[in-house]
Amino acid sequence: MSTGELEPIEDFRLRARDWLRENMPTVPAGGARQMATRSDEEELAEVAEERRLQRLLFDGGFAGICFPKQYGGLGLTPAHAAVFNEEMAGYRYPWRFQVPTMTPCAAVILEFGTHEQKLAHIPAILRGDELWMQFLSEPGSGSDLAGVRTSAVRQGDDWVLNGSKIWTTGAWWSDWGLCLARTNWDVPKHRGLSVFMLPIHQAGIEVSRIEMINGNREFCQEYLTDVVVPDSARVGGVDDGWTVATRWLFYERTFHSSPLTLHPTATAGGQAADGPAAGLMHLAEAAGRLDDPAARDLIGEAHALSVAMRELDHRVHTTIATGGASDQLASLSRLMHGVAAGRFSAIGFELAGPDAVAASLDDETGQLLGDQGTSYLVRQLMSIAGGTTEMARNAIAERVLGMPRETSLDRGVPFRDVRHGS
Amino acid sequence: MSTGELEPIEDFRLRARDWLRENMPTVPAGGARQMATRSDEEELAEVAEERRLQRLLFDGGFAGICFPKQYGGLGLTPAHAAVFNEEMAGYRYPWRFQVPTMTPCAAVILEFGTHEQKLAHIPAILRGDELWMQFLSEPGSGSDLAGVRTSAVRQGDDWVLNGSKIWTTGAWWSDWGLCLARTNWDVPKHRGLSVFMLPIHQAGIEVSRIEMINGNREFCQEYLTDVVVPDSARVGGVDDGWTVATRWLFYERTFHSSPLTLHPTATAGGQAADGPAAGLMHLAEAAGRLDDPAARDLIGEAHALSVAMRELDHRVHTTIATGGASDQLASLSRLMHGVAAGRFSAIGFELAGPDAVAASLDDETGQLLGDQGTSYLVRQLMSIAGGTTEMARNAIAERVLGMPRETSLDRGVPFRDVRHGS
Amino acid sequence: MKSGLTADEELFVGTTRRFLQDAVPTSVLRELRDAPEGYEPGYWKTGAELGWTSMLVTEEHGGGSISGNGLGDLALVAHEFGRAAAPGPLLSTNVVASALSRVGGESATEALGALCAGEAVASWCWSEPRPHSGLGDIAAVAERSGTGWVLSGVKSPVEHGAQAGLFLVTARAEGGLVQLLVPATQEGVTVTQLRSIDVTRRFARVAFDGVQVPATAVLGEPGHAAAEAERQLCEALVIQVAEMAGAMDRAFELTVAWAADRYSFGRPLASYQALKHRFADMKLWLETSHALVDAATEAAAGDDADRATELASVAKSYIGDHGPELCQDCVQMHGGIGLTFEHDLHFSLRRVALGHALIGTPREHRLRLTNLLERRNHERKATDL
Amino acid sequence: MKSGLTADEELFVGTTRRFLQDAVPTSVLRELRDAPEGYEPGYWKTGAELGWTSMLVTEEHGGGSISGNGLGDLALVAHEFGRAAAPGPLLSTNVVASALSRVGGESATEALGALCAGEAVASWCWSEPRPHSGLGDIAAVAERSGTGWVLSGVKSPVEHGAQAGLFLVTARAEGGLVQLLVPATQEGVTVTQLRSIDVTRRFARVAFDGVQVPATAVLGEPGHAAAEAERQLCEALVIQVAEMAGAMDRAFELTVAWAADRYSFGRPLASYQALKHRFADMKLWLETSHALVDAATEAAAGDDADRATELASVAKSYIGDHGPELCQDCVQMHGGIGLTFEHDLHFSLRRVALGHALIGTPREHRLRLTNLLERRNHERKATDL
Repeated sequence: MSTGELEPIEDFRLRARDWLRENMPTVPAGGARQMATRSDEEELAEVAEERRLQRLLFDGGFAGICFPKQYGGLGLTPAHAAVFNEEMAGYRYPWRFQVPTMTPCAAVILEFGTHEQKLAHIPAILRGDELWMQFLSEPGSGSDLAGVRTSAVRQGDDWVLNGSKIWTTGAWWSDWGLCLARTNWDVPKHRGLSVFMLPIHQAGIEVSRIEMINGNREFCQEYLTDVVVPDSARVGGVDDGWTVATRWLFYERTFHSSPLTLHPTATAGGQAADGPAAGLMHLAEAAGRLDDPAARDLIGEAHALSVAMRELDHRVHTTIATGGASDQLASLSRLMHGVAAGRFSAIGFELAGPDAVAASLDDETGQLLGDQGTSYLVRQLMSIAGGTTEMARNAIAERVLGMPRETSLDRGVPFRDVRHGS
Repeated sequence: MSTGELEPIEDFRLRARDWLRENMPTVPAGGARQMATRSDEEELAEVAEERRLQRLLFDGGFAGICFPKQYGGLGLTPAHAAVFNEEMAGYRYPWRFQVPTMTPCAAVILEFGTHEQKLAHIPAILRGDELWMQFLSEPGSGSDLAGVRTSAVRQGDDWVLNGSKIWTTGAWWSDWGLCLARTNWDVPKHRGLSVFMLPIHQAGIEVSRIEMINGNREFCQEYLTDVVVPDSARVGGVDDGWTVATRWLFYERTFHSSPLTLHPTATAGGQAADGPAAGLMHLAEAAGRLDDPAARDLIGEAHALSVAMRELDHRVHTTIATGGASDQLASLSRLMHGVAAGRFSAIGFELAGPDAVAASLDDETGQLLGDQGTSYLVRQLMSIAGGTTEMARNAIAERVLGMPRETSLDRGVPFRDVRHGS
Repeated sequence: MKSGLTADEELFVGTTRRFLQDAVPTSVLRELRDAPEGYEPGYWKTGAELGWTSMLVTEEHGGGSISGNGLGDLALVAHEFGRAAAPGPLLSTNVVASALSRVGGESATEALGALCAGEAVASWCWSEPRPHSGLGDIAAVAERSGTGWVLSGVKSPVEHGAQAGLFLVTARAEGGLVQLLVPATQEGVTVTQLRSIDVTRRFARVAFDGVQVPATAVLGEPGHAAAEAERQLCEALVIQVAEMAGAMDRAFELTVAWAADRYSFGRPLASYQALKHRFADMKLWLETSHALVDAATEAAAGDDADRATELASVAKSYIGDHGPELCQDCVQMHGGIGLTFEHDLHFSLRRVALGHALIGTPREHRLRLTNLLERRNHERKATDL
Repeated sequence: MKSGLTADEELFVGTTRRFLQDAVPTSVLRELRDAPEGYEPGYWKTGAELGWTSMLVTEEHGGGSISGNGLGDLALVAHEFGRAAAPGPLLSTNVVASALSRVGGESATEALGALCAGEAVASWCWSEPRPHSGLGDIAAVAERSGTGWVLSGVKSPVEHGAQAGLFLVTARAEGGLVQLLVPATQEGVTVTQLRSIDVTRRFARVAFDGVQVPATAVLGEPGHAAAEAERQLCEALVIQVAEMAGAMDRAFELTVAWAADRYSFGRPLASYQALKHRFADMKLWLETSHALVDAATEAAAGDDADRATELASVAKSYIGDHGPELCQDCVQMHGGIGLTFEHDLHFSLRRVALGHALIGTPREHRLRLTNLLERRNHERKATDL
């Protein structure tokens, strides 16, 4: 497709601006409070609303800006996506559809799927009909993603899957899973994997909710018992799943700068334009500490860190996009997000003081301060989920700086002979 | 020796108190400023004065409190040494004689030396006649102390040494060196070492001064060329030097709680009774920041850290002394001292602000503030000298917590075949 | 934990640990999360029989301890409480019982009996709500009224405030601080439960609105309670830091075991040097914390009030910072599983996070240390002149 | 260093780097440590020919830059200065030249000619001695006297104050700030050399004691110099952080190479995971620092003064903290050799330590950011009403 056919960026911007103003609901003033816990009813209602919003975008001709036209997208450029994100500021959007549905799941299907597979799923995703989840991590594998033990055994034109997956956000309200499974136990671990697509709600898949220490029950664990998947739902070659997974993980690491996802650049009334610092300043005020120089120091630190994160992301994205470095550079962003999120959480906890741990619930201020304690309990979440910061540090040292790789005692060993602890 | 023969602790204290009052010079009010650089003349004058002070202690019957009587010591207990340290508060003392002369050098000789070797050196040390240095580290060996490449070749009743040693403090004004050398290249590294005593000032030893980045020129490097040492100066068995070195390193790690050394518990007028915090408070005042809550926070932190260090040392010392843990626990103290010293330096630098890096030299305040910048340049010194904090962390993980040891590619390999970089 | 326990102390620690393991294993703690008191009725009474409530009480008031060093023994119990994340008003009841026994006079005997028997709970009302700190900015006011006193002010967070029958309240009066004993049933007392991040520890806000008490409710000399309050603060801090060190101990133990058992890329986690070095740092923080608990305990039991304050603040500032860091790093080493309610690690994390923020944050204690050093400096200079 | 350089920019960087390697290799820097100016006479003039002094000067004043983005090009030079720990009044001369070119009017042409040619050095007199901060607590005072002005106050540290022929001094006047150009020869000016921890950068304290200058010495509108001063501050910070990032770059490069070459226990240092993870952290700090230099440079060259202030302070606070940490960790990785004067590492360490402390510490910049955010909040609320 030549660029000559594309709608000029600024025309697109104005058209988007008009359409959004007429069609899209706005974020309520003050922004939506990020709650650690919602009731299941609230959650399901939100999911339904997001399906509606995604359908609204699709019907309005604004879904899948960088997705190919033949699969229901607009076939436009990342620059178009960027202006749409700018115009989206202040509007609600279907955030549950972004990660992992648009990326990495749809991104993987676009890269590795057959024409039929894309036709079957990409338009459905863009219409808001399919929410996808990653069936990737397993209870026993931790950082060693290639060490999956969920097995897929060939039976004629089908595969039969058995095993367990974990850390799937909201599997209980999602539709499809992208699943990494072991199809060969007699070769080293990276060479015996394959990727499958499967509906989540079917006999043979039991979805169990995990309670996190902040009360959140979004994460799930799935138990797969004799789940039958047709070979036509396999993405990529048999035993060649690591090739798919490598890109899958890249898409996951870079979700925050993916042109396939919406990520409005600011929210209503500029409330969050100053990043976490704005919220922390409000917090310090609530805690009666806005005049305390120590509190002001922490707020300034949070702001500097959030800008630093944004500028690093920009640099990493640009460098990779212009071919200046390998995909592995994205591990820098991953590490930064983990480190920064932990620091923001610690700063919030510090600012809230005693009210963070023994909170008065009869006023909003008390709840806000108390939320800092609850959030602090899961401070490490962003340094664990989506690959630990330890793995990111390994990748930076080995793949970016070229330092010697860690000894892997499973390298070159048939997977069935690898030791995996008690 | 039964404890019944020993002088009661409090009698000893009173006797020491009287003697000190009549004989020992006191620390000038305000304490001696720790200078990064002295002229060589000043340095030599101080060394001479310390030899005199050591002789004074010896003649007064107070040198070598825990050294055996037969070698010129008092044969008393660590409890006696402790009260002497308390009574020493405010008096000058020969600090250059403490480390490495009293420990680890004299401690090693006491543990491994022959009766003749002890007779030859221990009384001389206690009299102030012999200052000792450690010929241990080498330019190419870094943390791998057993990887020494200084060779000792047997020739009849003698050994001929060739190689280079580094990081000997003040070798240029010292008398004797305790030297770890390789006597066998055909066995793995730990099994081919031996320990020798040798006079520093002799033909064949060239002592070269090293300039540090703070201007200090205390550290030396020695080049040994065909240095002849009689076999009677060998400490411990041939090729069994690592047995000696293991204890040597233990004595080094634990010098701060050794009963063989003097370490007055406070200085004159209680000036330093509050540890580094007192100096930092003076500094903050000089910088005009004593009312700044951020400065006060840092001062409090320094004080807490210095007390924490003291209490940890006490716990480690007591636990080892009562058999509650192996010597390896001392690595905790070593790590703490490195971490804490670095933090004190950083805090001083922070308190001094711009004056730390661009200092006015025409007043004492300016010099004090400027010294913080100079000190900051060598902030890592205490995390490197005497074994890096990285080695301490290895030891804690492997020897204290029993975690798997790091892969050593030199284990079990004849030393001459070990790779040692470019 | 203190190094070099005597045989008696070891036996005592062992008994306490086994009792807590049996009575409040983590499965029971999970069930107690919605229990208003945080524990079953019989639990506290049994604990009282084991001596939990009477160690700081003199023998004439029916108290006593194994070793004769009540605070030392109590610190051992608090350490076990931290390890087990055990519920119950250990800190508040003991601090109040100690004060009653020391300065309560004859009228205290009855109250002490119920506290020591585990039949009543008392709360130490010291901290005040924001923007006041946990370190002694007292805004509550007590005024003489006839032969008695009238108390007004708000205390928060008050440990087990909703369960307590008796409050020991510090307030400002003419001439200085005053401490009053206020029954929970007194008119004008309003107790509001707070949400605690700990699973079983409970806190409340207690408001005193013109509460009238008789002159016999005053503890010690009105207007001269500062030294006594400081002593209570030091005891409270000792109990708090001992609990925190116990919680760190348990989290570290769990994580060392996990690192040995868990394999990644065919190797145990414990074989990865980057993790080993972090374990080494954690071990340093842990041992230093133990050492500081011991030192603070010893100092608080001694006669040198200045030293007690110093070591309590050193311990709190160090452990308050390193306790949470250690537990968070333990979570990180565990990965996702360490963030689940089903895993035991969060019990430690909650307890140290709570301890970090209450009775003065680490920063507040650092500032207190600097004030103390400055005062010493001035005193020295005054002496030198 | 900026990512995605154009071919012209790459050529320019390459030329600059080679010139500095030839002219001031570290062996020469060691020899220059006692040189009063910190460099050889011809060096600065040659640098001026390479464009070092004229990039922020308009073409009509004889300036210009390769890319047309003068500050961007200057940041590239500053980065190379940092890598080489190069001597010379890069920051001070450029900030003054920029101001002269922008608001100096016709009378500035002559002074600019000498500055651009490298024949004269100018100093930017902004920071004041303790207890004033480097961030704009201006105590120096200028008062009208007849047709001219009288200036009194002390500026310190002033970069190359002892070498400068001309001072650009910010002072308080009626109605606001005023900026004055003061020749070093003027009566009442006293210059005292300071001791710098850098080997070749030079600083002085400059005292102005009732110094009289004519009305033509005023830059811009008297009493309204705040915006111009803020612009100078942003440019100064860009040059400073670019230098610091260059110094970090060089230290990191040296240390990565060392870790590959140095063997311990038969293995290269770079194979130890504990060190690898620290290298990963350092790489993160380094790349983030580069990114922030770019962002601050772009913002300072633009029209949005608020954004320029924000990004300059973000860059300074981040790089001011992480630059020294990175260099100290590089020293640690080297072991003892990294602490010797003979090794090259300390040149980087000195430069970042200097940059940490001057023109506002990281903490001062964090506080400035919070002030800025607060002001934005107020403005937004005012707009919303």
